[in-house]
Amino acid sequence: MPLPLLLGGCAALSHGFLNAAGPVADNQRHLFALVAVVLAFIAAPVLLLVPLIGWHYRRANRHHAYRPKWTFSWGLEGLIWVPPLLLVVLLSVLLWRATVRDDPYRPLADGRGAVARPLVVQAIALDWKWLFVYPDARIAAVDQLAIPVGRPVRLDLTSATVMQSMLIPRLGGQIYAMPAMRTQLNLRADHAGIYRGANVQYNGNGFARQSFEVLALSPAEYAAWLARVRRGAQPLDAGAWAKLARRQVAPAPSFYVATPPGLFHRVMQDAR
Amino acid sequence: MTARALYPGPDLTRHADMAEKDAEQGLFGFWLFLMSDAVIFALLFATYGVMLSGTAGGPTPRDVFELQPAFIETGLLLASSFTWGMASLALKYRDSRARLLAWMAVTLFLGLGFLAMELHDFATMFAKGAIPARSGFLSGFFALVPLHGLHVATGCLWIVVMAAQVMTIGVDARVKVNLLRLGLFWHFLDIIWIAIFSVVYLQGLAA
Amino acid sequence: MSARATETRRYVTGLLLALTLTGAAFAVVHWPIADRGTTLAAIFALALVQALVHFRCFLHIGPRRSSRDDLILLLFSSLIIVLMVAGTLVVLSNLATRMH
Amino acid sequence: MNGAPVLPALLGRFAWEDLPFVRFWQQPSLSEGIAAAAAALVIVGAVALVLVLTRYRLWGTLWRDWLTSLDHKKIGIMYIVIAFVMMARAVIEAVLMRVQQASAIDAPGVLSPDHFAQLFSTHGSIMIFFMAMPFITGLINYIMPLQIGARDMAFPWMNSVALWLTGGGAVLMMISLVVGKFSTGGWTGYPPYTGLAFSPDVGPDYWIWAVTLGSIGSTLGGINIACTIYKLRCPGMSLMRMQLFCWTSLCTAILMIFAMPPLTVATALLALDRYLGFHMFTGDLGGNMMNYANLFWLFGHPEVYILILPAFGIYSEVVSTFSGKRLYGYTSLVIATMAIAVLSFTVWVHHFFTMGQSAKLNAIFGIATMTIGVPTGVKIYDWIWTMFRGEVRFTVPMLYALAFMMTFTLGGLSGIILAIPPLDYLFHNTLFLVAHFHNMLIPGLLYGLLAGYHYWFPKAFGFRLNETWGRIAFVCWVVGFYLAFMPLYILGASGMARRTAQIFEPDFRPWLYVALAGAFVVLAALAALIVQLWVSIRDRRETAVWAGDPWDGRGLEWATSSPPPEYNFAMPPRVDGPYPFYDGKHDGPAIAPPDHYEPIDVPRPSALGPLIGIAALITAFGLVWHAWWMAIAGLVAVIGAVIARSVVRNVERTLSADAVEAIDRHWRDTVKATPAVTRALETSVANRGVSATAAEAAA
Ligand code: HEA
Ligand code: HEA
Ligand code: CUA
Ligand SMILES: [Cu+2]
Repeated sequence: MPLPLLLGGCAALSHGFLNAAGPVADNQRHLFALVAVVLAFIAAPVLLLVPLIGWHYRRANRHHAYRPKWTFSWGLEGLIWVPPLLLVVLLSVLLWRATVRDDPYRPLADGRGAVARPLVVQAIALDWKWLFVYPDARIAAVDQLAIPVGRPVRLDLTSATVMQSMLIPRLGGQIYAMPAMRTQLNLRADHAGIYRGANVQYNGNGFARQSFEVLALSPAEYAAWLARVRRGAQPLDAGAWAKLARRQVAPAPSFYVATPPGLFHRVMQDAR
Repeated sequence: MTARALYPGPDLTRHADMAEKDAEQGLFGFWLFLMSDAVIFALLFATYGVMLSGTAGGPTPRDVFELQPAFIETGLLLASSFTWGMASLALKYRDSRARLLAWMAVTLFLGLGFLAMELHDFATMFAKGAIPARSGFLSGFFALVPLHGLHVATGCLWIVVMAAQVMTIGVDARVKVNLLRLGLFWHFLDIIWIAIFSVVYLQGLAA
Repeated sequence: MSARATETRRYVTGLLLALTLTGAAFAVVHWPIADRGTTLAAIFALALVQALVHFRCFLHIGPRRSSRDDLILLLFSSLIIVLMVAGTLVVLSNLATRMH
Repeated sequence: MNGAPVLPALLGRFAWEDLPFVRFWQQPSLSEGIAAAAAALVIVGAVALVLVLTRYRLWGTLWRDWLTSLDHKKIGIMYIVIAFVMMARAVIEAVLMRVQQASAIDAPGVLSPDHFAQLFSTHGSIMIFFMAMPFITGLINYIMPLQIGARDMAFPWMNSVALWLTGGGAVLMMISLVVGKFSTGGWTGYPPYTGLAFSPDVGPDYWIWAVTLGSIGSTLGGINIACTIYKLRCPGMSLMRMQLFCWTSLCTAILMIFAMPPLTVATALLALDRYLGFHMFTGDLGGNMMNYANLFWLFGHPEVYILILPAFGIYSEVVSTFSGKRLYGYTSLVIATMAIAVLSFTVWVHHFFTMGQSAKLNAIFGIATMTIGVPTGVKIYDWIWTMFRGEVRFTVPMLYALAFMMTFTLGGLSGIILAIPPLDYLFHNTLFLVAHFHNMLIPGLLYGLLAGYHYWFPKAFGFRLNETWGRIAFVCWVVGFYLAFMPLYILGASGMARRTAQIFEPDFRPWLYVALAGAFVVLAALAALIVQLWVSIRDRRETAVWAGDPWDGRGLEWATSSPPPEYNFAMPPRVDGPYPFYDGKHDGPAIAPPDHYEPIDVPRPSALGPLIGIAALITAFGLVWHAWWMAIAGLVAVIGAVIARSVVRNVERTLSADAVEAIDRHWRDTVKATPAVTRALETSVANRGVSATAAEAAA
């Protein structure tokens, strides 16, 4: 393959979980590597045997045995049923552990492994944007999710419109957001940076443009971010909400203060 | 019972006009259809179960179901299954056409009675504001129970069509297979109804 | 006894059993004697038995060779139906509890 | 697109703006232009067809010999023609989507988002419901009765009804190009997006009714296939003596019978929501949209095995025939097939691991999913051991089988990755998933269909397909597939969502270009297939194989002329071993002439099948446009036709014993007079459909 393409490929992959920036994506990356190794062992026999046997037993080759009525051997039979079964058992053990460990509902520890009160952010899916409500700070941001590095974050998700799905590849996970319901996604960023998040469940014309940036900030920067939002933003009153609820793409991130307490629950209730 | 009574209802081997194999094939195909239909009902039951809690502040099962009509409807259907059984015996033992038609007529009558009562039930529910658009629970109900009613109505139409054929064509091989299929259909609807009165009405009203 | 009498008796038995079982099911709801859970269990058990009665007496399903194919088909269908219905209820109730 | 309705009493909610030409006129754009051109193409195609048929006075023949026919072989061919026509459209859409994604990097691209959404929805729906399903149903229809030594399907008339319901659904899909628009909800049609509140237009209604017609047709088809295999096997053909293709047909039929109902329930309930204001899947008033996903995948997962199992059957036939050897491990292949069929009902939750259920539940379904890998792997190894100690001939079908075994394994392993919930959280709804399923559907299903097409084409038409063009097409298929879909794994792992009309990440560009190139190579493959068909028809005299057995075949389908007479076998074959035809060729009379001939009853053509299809189409169209009188009229016609059929008595036509004898003797004489060829000359003009036995070949 030409070199530029290869480099281009690596550039593409750097936007995904292989370039993990948090513990969840990191777990997933390790799991992926492990599974890939196991699967390579499963693939290898087929990928080798098909061409080898096919070619060796070609009709033109006169130097091979021809046993047109040979149809069975217990030894081979054992070989094709038992090892794959054992491999599936092995993979099942891996799968069980990893699934329980990486349950999106499971709270995370902080960067040093200590139990920490997570930062709660409420994500409300709108057409075609995400509204992130910070209930403690009583602020909100559209299409921008700022989080402090090293502190666990708990996202509560619901939707004020159709079913959507949130994915932040470099931090991990994916979970649906549905009207009248609340799902959870626990994440943590371990490195400062800007990551891309998006809705990945098709929901209409603005779908391709419904992405948001995740700002993973140091605690000081995070405090500054909060202050900046508090200073410059408009209140999230009925008028602002009506504008947000329109089926439109948000051209750029926007910010709100004085979010009504219980907004998230009201959205859930209203949907019912 | 004779040793060669191979299929429910008529013993086909007695009749030179139809190979046992043809009937077996015709009926087995119909069984396959019934099983497919049974899956539809099963999923509607599961859906109903899921929707039970979605009353959305509207009427609950307790508010809209009544025990007595459900009981009478059950009685009508059970009786109709029995009368259809008598019809199939009349067919099997080649009783007079009149006798066969008479049992079919009784079955039809019971089926129509069931339908009338069920429609009346729905009308009562509508009058109480229990319409499908009111809540998920009522949607689940109206997706399930009227579908059974629709099947019964189809069965009634089928009885009429078959009665007309018995009168005009007589009981030839094709009419016979169709009557046998109709029998399977009718008895099968009974079994669905057992599930309906248990899962919908009795569960809804149990204290 | 003639073949016809035997068969007639089978329909009559079916009808009587069905009526009894239906009656019992409605009775435990009309005159409640137990708590809701027990009552529901009774209703569903009675319904299951009644379905079997219908299969045996009205639909003539049995282990005989001639209806063997039908019996196997029914058993397979029951397996699929149990899988689908139980699966639906388990999955959706699990989801419901996790979404408040 | 909300003009005022025209004649609402008659045309329901139709407005002029529902015609793409009008839209293009009002707001010219490239996207609308493409839509208008597509609509024009449908109309021109239909008109051209009518003109050609009229010009060459073919209406009568077409109607008498084909459309109304109840012959399983003709019905099979018509199914495949439907598949072919629909495929042409779905392929163009696939290439358009690739063009869009390659041209819309930080740019709007050639299509509007709405148009792109219609494309992936129609492409997916057509490929699954109106390309793959008719194709496999058609193949089964043609081949399976021959393989079990039957004269027709169990219910020939229902066969025709099933065909025409599928045809009606396909026509409805085509109509959606010309009037109104199609759904934008994908082939999965998830509410509440497809509900009334968010998609009030006709799109989802087209989807609902097209799919409903197709799925009713498939249910009937499944019943017919299963009943035929259960009840119509020729004397001595026990279940365990059937060709493997019959086993996979049986399992597929059972899956159709039990897996189509959940789809019917899902679409019917969605229709109740849309038409009668129910709250089954809405977000409000107690609706439960998660149940839709549940119901849809209760169907959707078994569906992918409905598609792949017959392909597995084809590979079994092809590998055994072209290795000149009995299948290795027949019994374990049968067990594996049944295991896959049953297990396929236990894994549907893996399509919505990310909905929020508990980790343990996900883990259970993940493990169940991986378990299917074991019987699938067994099958692949059984084919490998079938080649082992055989004499492999690299004909086109065999090449497809070899490419399949290797490429399908890769796709299967990506399936295993998706079955692991924490990894699925990353790949769900991304192009990684799209790569996985095309990796199963193209090298698995499509290569299988192509192998079957090359293998059985001479059976159905009496001449072989051109080998050279077949190889060219094969190379394009393999190269094109890898180019078009391997990049999608990478893009998916980089987090690119599926169903995206625009891309804002320049780093994705190179891969999108590679994928576009791949799509063009695949298009070249299709072109090569068309050239091949043309060349083969041109040269049909040199490659004629009326004698019947060009590949030294094993199953009973080769034990009659190619194409077979209307009644398949002059006398039902008697089977006394697992390989009656093949062993017969070698050790005794392959197909002994019957000692006497009997008259044969064949089903008479019936106009009611196509009429039911048309009436059902009218019902569906009326429902889409809320033209209630039309819907009711169509429905009444359907019911009337069914009743009418139950009254018809004269349903069969008898061929005299003499006529049967004349045809049969002519064929037997031809076989005797035709020189037998050895396998070395298989693809040369010498091959006239009689195979030299191994003994002769050695001499
Ligand atoms: C059988 C199924 C099938 C097949 C064959 C294909 C084939 C192809 N698909 Fe398909 N695709 C789907 C099923 C299929 N697809 C589904 C289900 C979806 C999801 C839709 C959704 O999102 O809801 C999808 C979505 C999908 C997307 C949208 C991805 C997204 O969400 O972003 C794209 C984008 O490029 C794509 C591309 C292609 C391409 C380039 C091919 C090419 O490989 C096409 C090439 C095919 C041919 C050239 C013809 C095939 C030949 C024959 C049939 C045999 C010929 C017969 C005779 C000669 C008799 N597909
Ligand atoms: C013909 C079609 C086909 C086939 C055969 C398969 C086969 C499999 N599929 Fe695929 N799948 C689809 C078509 C298909 N799939 C489609 C269309 C979708 C998406 C629809 C949509 O969303 O639009 C999908 C989606 C899909 C998902 C959902 C992903 C998501 O939405 O997030 C998952 C998850 O588990 C999955 C898994 C599997 C697995 C494990 C198999 C297995 O059956 C594979 C088994 C094969 C092997 C494993 C390889 C060979 C085996 C060996 C060499 C032996 C040794 C192996 C082991 C020991 C493991 N598939
Ligand atoms: Cu979705 Cu609860
Ligand atoms: Cu699946």
